[in-house]
Amino acid sequence: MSISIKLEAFEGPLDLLLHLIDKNKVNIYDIPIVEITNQYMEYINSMDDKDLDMMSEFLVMAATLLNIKSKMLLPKDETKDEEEDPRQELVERLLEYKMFKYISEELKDKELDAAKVFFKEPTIPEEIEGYKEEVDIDSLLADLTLAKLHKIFESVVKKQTDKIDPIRSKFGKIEREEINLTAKLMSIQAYGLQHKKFSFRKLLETQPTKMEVIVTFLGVLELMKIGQVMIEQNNLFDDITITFIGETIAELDDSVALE
Amino acid sequence: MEIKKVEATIEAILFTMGEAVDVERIAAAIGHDVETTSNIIRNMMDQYDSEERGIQIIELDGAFQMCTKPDMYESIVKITHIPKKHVLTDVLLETLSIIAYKQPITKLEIEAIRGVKSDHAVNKLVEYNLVCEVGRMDAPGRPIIFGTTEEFLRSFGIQSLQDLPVINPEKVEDFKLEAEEEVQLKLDI
Amino acid sequence: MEIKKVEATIEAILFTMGEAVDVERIAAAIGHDVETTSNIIRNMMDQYDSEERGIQIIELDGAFQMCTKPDMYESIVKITHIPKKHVLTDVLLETLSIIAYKQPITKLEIEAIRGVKSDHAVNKLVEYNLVCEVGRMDAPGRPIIFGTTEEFLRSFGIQSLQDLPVINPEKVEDFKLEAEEEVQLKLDI
Repeated sequence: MSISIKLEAFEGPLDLLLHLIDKNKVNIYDIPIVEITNQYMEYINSMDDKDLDMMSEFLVMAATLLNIKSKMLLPKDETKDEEEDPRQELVERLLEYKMFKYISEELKDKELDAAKVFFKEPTIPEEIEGYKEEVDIDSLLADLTLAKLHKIFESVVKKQTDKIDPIRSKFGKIEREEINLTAKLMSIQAYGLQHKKFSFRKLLETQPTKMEVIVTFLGVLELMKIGQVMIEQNNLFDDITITFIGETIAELDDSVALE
Repeated sequence: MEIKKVEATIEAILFTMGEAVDVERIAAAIGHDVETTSNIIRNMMDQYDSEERGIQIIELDGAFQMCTKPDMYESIVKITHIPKKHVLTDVLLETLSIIAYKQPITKLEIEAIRGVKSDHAVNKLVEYNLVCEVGRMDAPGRPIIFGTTEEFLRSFGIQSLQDLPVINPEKVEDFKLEAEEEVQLKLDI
Repeated sequence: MEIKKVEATIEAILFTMGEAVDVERIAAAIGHDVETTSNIIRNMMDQYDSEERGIQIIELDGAFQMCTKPDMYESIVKITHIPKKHVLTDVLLETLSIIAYKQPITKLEIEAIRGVKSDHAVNKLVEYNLVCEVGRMDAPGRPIIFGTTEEFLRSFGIQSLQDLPVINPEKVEDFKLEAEEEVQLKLDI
């Protein structure tokens, strides 16, 4: 089957899947998984692989389809009374997505109508506006104590240390390489070249996500191994001081680092 | 105060303030309780509707605002230049409808429904003030939860979230029937 | 256009414009000549006067403007004095705690900690006079740096920022350990 539509036209894997179902004139409830999977893979192969981020989302969906396909090919487990149709979950997701696409069309119409009314800027006479009551801080802060404020800040600090990994936790086993180790290695070295001696803790604190913290950690290990940095720690759990001892930034790639 | 006078006062207040005014504030200003005030204003809304007026009062989640009637649009654009508001792409609309119907909702949950990363879309909606942070979820990582704003209600002509368009149940039924028929057909062949 | 419809249109135009609108412009918009238009509007003025309305139309040297009636003044003064409901939402509290503990801090730094745009929250805190600009950072773009206000200290009954409760160092250590353990887990896989 030839593919005429550009992949970029699709918002995401569900969008593409809906399109394929539509094109094959089949109903969502009765997706011919094998056929659709083949067409889906064809699309992915034709994908411009520059955008890895987007590609990975499509691949997760392709894997889901293949998973369903393989489950359907396996003989039924006789010991179980009722086995759920492996397509069930996918159908539910698709229906939900389709529903929201439909709703967004409704909203679009509503917006068109609502855009036809005009509002007026406030015209409170100047002399009155001068009276405008200030916000009463005391009543605003009535329920707030320093201890509470402190607790809130602590939870903010905590949150930074254990940010959960977005998206991935929802998608089975296929994980995306979200952070590029090579780039991280370069940036740590660039930072090291500039600062010579720096705090390991500080370095981790500047990482916005847990994944970045992990990759940074791996990066430091790798740089130690190849002798670009030296680390020292005086006591257990003390901060670790990293000293950059390399002359220049070493060119590295993932394969080296992941060994 | 007799009722006509109260209505006149409310008209003057809504005209002057321009923005949406909480019913509690109006009630305090006219010296009636909130329920009576709501009833008076709703009655005024009917009057504005039935009489051929150019302006109307709309309700937004417990607040009231004065604006022109939609059929005045053509005449008004003739007289003044109306700055173009942001255009909502399909992606934004889709994300917005998920937030509207599923709120309060986290970015992760939005992404689970859409199947794609939605940071950009959510940020844009926040920037357009159609969506805002409403707090943090009590879950690992304490993710931010999002909800729609008053501006959302205004931009879509919706009184309150109860007023969101519902999916026609017949439509859903149609889908199901079609499916069953098709399955049947396949079996027959 | 029948007369009722013309009147409605004029009402909508005057409402939207807010300011005085030249009769010529109104005439052009409704498709009548200037004299007829003036007559229609003067007739409307009488209607607004005789009916008990809160708004009126006034004539100003060949232009017309919509405004409230003079006897509405007291009520309008009253409503502007009724404070809006202000609440410190979770979003505001979180932002305030970050500013209190990390000050002086830029908006960008706040956003880096919170992981989301925080303009709205910072603006609100400034409006509530809990937070203020304390200067500019000596960095590209000279970003504004924020700190808490004296009002903030006063309302908590503390003398200076040194009196803020300190973050328990053990607790921070716990967080770090947790993070390290999790890293270890990943490495073991």
